Amino acid sequence: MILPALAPALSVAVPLAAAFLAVVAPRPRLLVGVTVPAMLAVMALAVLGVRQGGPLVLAVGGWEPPLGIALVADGLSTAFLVATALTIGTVLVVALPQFPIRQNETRAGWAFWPLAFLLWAALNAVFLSGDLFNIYVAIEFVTLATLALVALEGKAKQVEAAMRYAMFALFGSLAYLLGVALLYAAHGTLDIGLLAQLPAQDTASLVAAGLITAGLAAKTALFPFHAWLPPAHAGAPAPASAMLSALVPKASFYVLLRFWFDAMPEAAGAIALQLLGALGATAIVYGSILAVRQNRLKQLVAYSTVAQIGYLFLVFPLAGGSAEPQPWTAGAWTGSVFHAVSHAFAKAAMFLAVGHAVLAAGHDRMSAMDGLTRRMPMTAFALGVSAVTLMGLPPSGGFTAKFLLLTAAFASGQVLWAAIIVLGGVLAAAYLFRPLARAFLPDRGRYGTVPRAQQALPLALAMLSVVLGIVSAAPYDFLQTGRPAAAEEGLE
Amino acid sequence: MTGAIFDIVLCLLILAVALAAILGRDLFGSVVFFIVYGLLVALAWTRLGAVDVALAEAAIGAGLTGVLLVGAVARLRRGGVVEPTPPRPLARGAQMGICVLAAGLVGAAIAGLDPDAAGLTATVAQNLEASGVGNPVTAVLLNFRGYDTLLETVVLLVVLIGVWSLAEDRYWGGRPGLRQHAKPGGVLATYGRFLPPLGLLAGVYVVWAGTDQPGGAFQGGTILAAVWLLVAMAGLVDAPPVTARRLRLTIVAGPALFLAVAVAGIFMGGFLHLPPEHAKQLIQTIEAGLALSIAATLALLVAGPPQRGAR
Amino acid sequence: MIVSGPLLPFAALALPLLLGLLAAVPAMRPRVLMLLPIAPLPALALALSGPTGEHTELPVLLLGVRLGLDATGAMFLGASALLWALAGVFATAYMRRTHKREVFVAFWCLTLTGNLGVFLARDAVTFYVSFTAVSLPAYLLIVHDATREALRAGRIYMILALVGETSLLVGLIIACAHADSLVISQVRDALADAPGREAALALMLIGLGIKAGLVPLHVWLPLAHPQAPTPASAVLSGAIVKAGIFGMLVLLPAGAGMANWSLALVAAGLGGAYFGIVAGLGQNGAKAALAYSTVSQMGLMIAAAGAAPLADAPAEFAAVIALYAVHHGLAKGALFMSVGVAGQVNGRARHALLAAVALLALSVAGLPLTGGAVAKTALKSGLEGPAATLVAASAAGTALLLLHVWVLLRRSSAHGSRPGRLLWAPFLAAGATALVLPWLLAPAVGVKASYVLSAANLWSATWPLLAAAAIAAAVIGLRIGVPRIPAGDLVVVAERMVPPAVSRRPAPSHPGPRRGMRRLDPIDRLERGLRRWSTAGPVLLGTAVVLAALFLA
Amino acid sequence: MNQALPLIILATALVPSLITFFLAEDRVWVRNALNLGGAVLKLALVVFMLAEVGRGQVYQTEFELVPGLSLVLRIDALSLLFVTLSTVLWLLTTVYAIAYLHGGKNLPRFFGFFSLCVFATTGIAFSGSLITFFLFYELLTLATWPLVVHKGDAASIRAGRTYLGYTLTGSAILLVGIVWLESLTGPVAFAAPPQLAGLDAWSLRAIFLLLIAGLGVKAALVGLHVWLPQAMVAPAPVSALLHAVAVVKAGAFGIVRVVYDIYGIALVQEIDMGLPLAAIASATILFGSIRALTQHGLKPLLAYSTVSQVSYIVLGAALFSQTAVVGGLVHLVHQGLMKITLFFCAGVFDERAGVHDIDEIDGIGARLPWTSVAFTLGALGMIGLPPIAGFASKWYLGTGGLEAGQPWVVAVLAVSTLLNGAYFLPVLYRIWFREPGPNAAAAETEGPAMLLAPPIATAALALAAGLFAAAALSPLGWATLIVERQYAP
Amino acid sequence: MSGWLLAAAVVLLATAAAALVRVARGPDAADRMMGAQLVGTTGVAVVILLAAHEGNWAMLDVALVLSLLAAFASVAFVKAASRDGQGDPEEDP
Amino acid sequence: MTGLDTATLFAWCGAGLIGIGLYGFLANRHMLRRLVAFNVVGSGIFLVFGASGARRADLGPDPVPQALIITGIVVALATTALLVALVIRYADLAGRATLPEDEPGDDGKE
Repeated sequence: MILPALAPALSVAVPLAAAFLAVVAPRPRLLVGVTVPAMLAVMALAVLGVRQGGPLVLAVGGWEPPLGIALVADGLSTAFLVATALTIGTVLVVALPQFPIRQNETRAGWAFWPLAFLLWAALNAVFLSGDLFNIYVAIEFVTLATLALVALEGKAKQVEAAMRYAMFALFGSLAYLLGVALLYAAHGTLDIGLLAQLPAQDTASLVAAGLITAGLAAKTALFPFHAWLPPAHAGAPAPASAMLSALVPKASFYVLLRFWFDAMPEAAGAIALQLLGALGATAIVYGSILAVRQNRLKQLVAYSTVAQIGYLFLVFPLAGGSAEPQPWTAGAWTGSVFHAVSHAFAKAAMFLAVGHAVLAAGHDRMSAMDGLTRRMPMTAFALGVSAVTLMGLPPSGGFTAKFLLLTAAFASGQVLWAAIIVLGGVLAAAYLFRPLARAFLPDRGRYGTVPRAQQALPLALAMLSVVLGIVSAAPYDFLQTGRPAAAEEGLE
Repeated sequence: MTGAIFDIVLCLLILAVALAAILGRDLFGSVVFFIVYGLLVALAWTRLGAVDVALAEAAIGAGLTGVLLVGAVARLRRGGVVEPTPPRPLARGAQMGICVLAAGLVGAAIAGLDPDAAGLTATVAQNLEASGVGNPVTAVLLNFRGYDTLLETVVLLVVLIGVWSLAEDRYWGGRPGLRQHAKPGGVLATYGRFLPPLGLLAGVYVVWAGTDQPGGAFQGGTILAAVWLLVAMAGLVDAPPVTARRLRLTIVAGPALFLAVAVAGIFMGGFLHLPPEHAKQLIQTIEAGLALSIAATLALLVAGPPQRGAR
Repeated sequence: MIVSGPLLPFAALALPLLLGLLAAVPAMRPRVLMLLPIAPLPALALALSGPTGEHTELPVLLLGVRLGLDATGAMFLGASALLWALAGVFATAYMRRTHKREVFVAFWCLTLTGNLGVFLARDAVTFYVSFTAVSLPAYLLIVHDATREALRAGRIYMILALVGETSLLVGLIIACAHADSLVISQVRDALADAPGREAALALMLIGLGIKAGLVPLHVWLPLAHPQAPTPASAVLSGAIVKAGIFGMLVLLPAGAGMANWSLALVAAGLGGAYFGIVAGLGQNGAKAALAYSTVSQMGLMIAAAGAAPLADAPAEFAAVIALYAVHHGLAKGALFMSVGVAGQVNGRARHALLAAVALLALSVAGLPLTGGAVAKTALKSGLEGPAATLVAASAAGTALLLLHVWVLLRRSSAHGSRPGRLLWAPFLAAGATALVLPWLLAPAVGVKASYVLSAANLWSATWPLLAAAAIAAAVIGLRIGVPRIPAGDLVVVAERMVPPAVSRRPAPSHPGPRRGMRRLDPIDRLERGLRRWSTAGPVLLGTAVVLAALFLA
Repeated sequence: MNQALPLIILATALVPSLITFFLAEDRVWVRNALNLGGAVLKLALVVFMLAEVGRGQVYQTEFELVPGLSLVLRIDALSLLFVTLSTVLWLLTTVYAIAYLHGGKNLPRFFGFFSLCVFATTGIAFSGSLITFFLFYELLTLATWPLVVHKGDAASIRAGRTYLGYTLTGSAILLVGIVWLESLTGPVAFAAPPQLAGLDAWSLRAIFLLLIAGLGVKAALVGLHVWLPQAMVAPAPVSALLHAVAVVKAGAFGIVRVVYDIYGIALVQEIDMGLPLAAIASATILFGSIRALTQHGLKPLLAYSTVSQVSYIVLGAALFSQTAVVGGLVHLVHQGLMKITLFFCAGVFDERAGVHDIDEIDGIGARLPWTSVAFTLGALGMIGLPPIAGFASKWYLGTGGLEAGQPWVVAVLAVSTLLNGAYFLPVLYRIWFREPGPNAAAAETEGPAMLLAPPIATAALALAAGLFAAAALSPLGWATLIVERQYAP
Repeated sequence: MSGWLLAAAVVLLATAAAALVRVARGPDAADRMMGAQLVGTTGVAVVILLAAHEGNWAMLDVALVLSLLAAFASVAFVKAASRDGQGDPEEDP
Repeated sequence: MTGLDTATLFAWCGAGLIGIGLYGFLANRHMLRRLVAFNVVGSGIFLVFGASGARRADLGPDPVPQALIITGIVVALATTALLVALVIRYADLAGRATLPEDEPGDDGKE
């Protein structure tokens, strides 16, 4: 049983090592070829370990909290780790031909690889951390790697987008850090597990909660702090966009989830939770409306992320705010995680597929989609399948998520959120319709193409989001690993 | 009593300088105020007895950040970038109001804190022996919470890659920053010859002392970086090309070493586990490696992305 | 077992259907007309073998087909089958040169099946199916010549037939729902006190009345009968319309509760009888006039059928009406055929034809000693009071109308060259049967020859003829012009008055391709504002403050 | 075997679908063999199952996805009614589509989605719980859309947008209803209807309305029907699929399930929802007919006719009468047979003579006699003329309406019949009695057997279904069996 | 004793405040920088006083770093003031 | 923390710095000014953090916050370095050091 216990450490160490190698000896093919399988193996270890032995808790350096930092791999973090591994793994393979290193190393061709590996390590660090300050470092790590990836294309627009992102991200970091400082001042520990056991009704803790929530909301691009996201994600190269849109906002959301459900489950006031829910709901509607209005493919997909992030925040009014777990709490909580994970797969698939369409067409106007079903059927199919998840249609993880959230909304009598969830699906159809419909048009003009093997990858990723909907029982149970027992019962 | 007066005066000064840095009409003036501000904050840390932090603030907060900003201002000014007009009073009022509110909340939070909470001081003291070092801050940094520090060093690496990736494509493979030159035998050049040995000594000392006294790889590394930058500014050395294998090894060495120790720890009791009997040597090794990489990385960060032809 | 009970009723329906399908076989095409006389033969045999006590059941077909034959039905069936057979023979000659003979034959057979099915059906669904089968395929017979007039007639026929079918269906459904049975006799009995009786009766009567030419639902009849090829006109007027009467006889429940309906039907029937005469006299074409004569005659039968429910012995009275129908069917069939024959013959043969037609006409008008007299006397026996008188008096009109037909026929010219014998033979056979058969059947329906030949009855049969002669003489002598009435009377008025009610509007042009969604500037502005850090930053900080405040609250 | 059989039957459609997607365009034979093979195999299995279910066997498979979300496959007599229809028609439509689309573009995509549609339809039929039903219902929406936009011209895209707009909104509403209901009762299985009696009547009404509105989109209830006529731009086999095999049927089938297997008709009456539903269905019947009357195009006419006809099924379900529900259920099959015939024929008219509008159909009967005969049979059946199938449905519906104490239903049927006649007969008239117009004159001879056989087969089936309605295995017999077994009091 | 040291430190701080006026007023960039240097020097002195006051000689390291970095900042300033940003004001004619 | 001991005073000073810095971060348009402000907020936070760890004068300052602050300072430096590079690159490309939406004349058009 020592092997599974290694998994948390290795899931940070392996990509870090890969990043170091990528800096020194840029051989992407080799690195990807070794790292991705290795990470998948580590993930398998983690999943096995968590399934058999419950949450894996690793006190780094042998120092128990509060002195040391604990790495915690419970169901939730393992789920995010696995989703990250699958997504980034695929993205890296897709990126291979797009960031080649031949005789002469190029700027982007070199920089992409260490940045991608570092982002991977950073995300894993976030998902594993059981310490709020360590999370701060990891989140900053994510932010900085993201910034670099956003600006990777190096044109004024992208640099501008990166700077704008930086404003929000920096503010978020500051607010979060201040919150952490206040929490430490109040409680003398930053360990999530220990914080959970302490009363948290003092001023400092509550101010900290407000700051942390707002800061992370800004990083997650919750409406109305979302405006940085579309230009940033749309401007990056497609494989980078895939990682950014699929995973990066999830990292800060994950922390929010940890904070509200694990660290300070009793601190939340009902009105504040409703406020967060309302912002999420607005994000769904507003992001969708803007997505409909976009004329660029990548912008559209990016605005879709704004909308989809809104769903995540519905978990707060639906599952938060009570020490006594309600029967629907587990459903709502799991639903939001399902949404996060399936959205990760689907959004990454969509960005990659759109990227392929854009590569073939040479531009990212809507007409890049023309005749896609005929020219690049697999890409078109990948888009379609990921659209299914984004719309929350069965059979997909998106649907399972939406179903769970909806059930919770009705069970808890919060019908307004139910209405929004449903409306969001319809709106998603509205904005995804345009590109998908164009795929059926006859193609005009000259288009290149992308090798079939490359096209297959986004499709595989998209199918993952569907598989998550079809075989959702096992992930559901898995996610409950390490949750408080009362919440596991679910809605009868 | 005098202590209180000193504290109050220092606080007021800090606040005033901060205001000046924020509100100053002239950007350059703001940056200068910021450097002063860093210096005063370092005083505050000293006053609070947090010498390690004071060192870091002095080296990094006031020093390196200030240099970065000064360079940037100069660069923008040369680029002919105009200063924007200040915001409308109405917007300013609203912004100010909300900031006052925020500060008030923080103040309220501080007021509500338990005056006798001791934090982890005692716990650290209890475990100091097992950490292998005498400086409790270093013990926390490199042992108890070494994982934070590992990530932190990698953050520097990320940023360096990010800065480099902002180069123009045509300059890839070239050397970071602009070629510096100085009047041979002039004040600058002389300065560049004089100061380095002193700085080098100070840097190595701060790193070495860090295990048992205030100091450590970050503070020391920063000093080393400053030294190298000084020499470079004096036109005496030039940065190697960004593609140079040795350069890259240097920037990666520290974090890689740290990671290697961390992973090796798995076989000795757990991730990042430093056996107490070897802890001191291990920490010193790590600190040395880190100082090297940090120095190189910080220096390169200040130098900026390659801005000269490849070869 | 698919069929239980006697096979012959089933065969009577199956054979024409099969032959109809056979007509579609290309190899059959040259001799396809030969099928026509054969098709009704099993039915004829069945009718001759008399009413069957048992029912034939085919539980698999439709909702369970149930066939049977009583005395009334046997008469209807026999006469119809005979007429269809004779008309079939007539058609073999008459249709020889026409195009699309196979279509004609196929639909002839289909119509025939339906016509026979109506008489054999003992369950509501089979009845309805048969009724439809006789209505709709008949359309093909009517429009066979595909002239404008034929098509117009067909269209009007179709509309009315469809209305009729629907009404009948709904009426039957109401009746069956109450009866909880499909067996007609039970449905009829249940209908007597069914909750929706009035509606059911009204609807069924509309359906049946359209078929039977009940004024004012008769309008299709004077249009369609003349337009159809002569053999088709013969069966239309002689056999098909009888389906309506038969339906009334089997479906109208008996009993005092029917008094109002009875009165209404009698009134409508008699009104129709006289209207038919008047309108017929206004016609220029022999077939149109004959068609109006059918309207008139059907009016009499409808009146009788209306009276039947109140009769002391409704079943016996039904048989009497059947007798009348038998005579009228054969006679009218023969008369229509005569029009066909007249188109072919000249000289002496034409005189002979005119003589035969005159005799038949008089028979229809009830000339004593003819079959018509038997039928009419028998019919009157069941009626009372003014109705009986009116029926009797209508004979004068009938005589006048048929005189008009005779005159028109005499004036018409022969132009055809069809083989005479095959035209003559069925005409003569039908005519002869019409004259003779009622005498043979009269005892079976309880009408004794002595009764027919009683002085009172003889007189009541004779005076209308004398009156008719007098009127005719007066008209001819005084040269009184009879106002012309367009065939189809009411429908012509309707056509003029009502602009095409259901005209096809031009297809709504598709809305033009929607231009990109209108830029909603406020949203753009909002998004821009949210992107502006100097706005978004304070909002963000404000959110943190508000959240903290909310937590603290 | 009992566990696996539903899955195997589902696989007969799913597997060919998935393989087809990845076949190269030119592997025509493989593609055809796969699709036809799947269809034939499925037919065989369904026939086997008919016998088994006829004997009282019930198949059930279940697995849980997440708490409250179980996939339940359950085959009862009602499932089998729907599935038999779709299976038979799938086979014929596949044959037809192969001939119709011969040499066209994007065929792997087309046939892939086509089979996927059938998979979804089968799933709908097999659904043993409300949520399972929803899963397949959504899948059907998705699988159909690519078919609607298959041609890829502006009109198709527009139609696709409308289609998605309506159906997805409908699904969303349906989902709300489902989740609301299940939040009150827990998972809803058809086999064991939830105990609703104690619940608040207004909630039940609201949920009922949500469910019906959601299903009503596919069933093309008036107001929600707009997508259907627009979707006519799709190729003829797709129209057949939309109108006869899958989509509108799924909606109607769902309504039957809701009324009978979830609420129970008695409860529906009790909360006063039966009459409104019947009224809406009736309004749809009349509306569709009236709209059909004013259409120029042949396919729009057929589409509005479907709008009208499908509501017969709904009407049957809404009436508190066993006879009516028999009528409604049997119309599920009857309408399918007749309407598919019409669409097949319309496709042939288009393909062979370029006929789109009714004006262009003049005299086509002379050139394409067999097609025209089939079309005529279908049209007459739609009018409700005996002995074609439509008549039996009407008979039962009418009788059922009276049984339920709603005599006005009969009037609706009557008016609808007349209107049906009014729009179909002029078409028949033009086909047979007008002089051949330019289209007829230019028409090719009747096409390959694969194009001709399906309409003739379906026309014959429609005729047989009416003619042998009383037989035990006729649709009517089966519908009666369903009602006796499942819905008898 | 210790109070005296702190009092001296307060006086030094006041001096620094005076230097700040120069930083604020300018008028030249060089004036500002020189003001900053003055504050830096004062700061070093204050640190030394504090170290003495606390008896914590490790604090002297802070003074050391401050003085080193102050020198570094002034070099950077000089570079920034040169015409091309990479040269030496002394080179300029 | 009550009473005006050194730690509390510096903590409040930190709160004041946070307020001042935030204002600069929000109100300024020039990216470098924002960076300055960002660093001011950062050190304000550190001051709060550190001062609150120095409440017990008898025990000396808590080493854990100190370590965390050092880490924070490095991270802030790293962030500043990347941002400076971005601003310079942006100025090279676009000729300004402000985001377009922050330009006074910007009326919301792309």
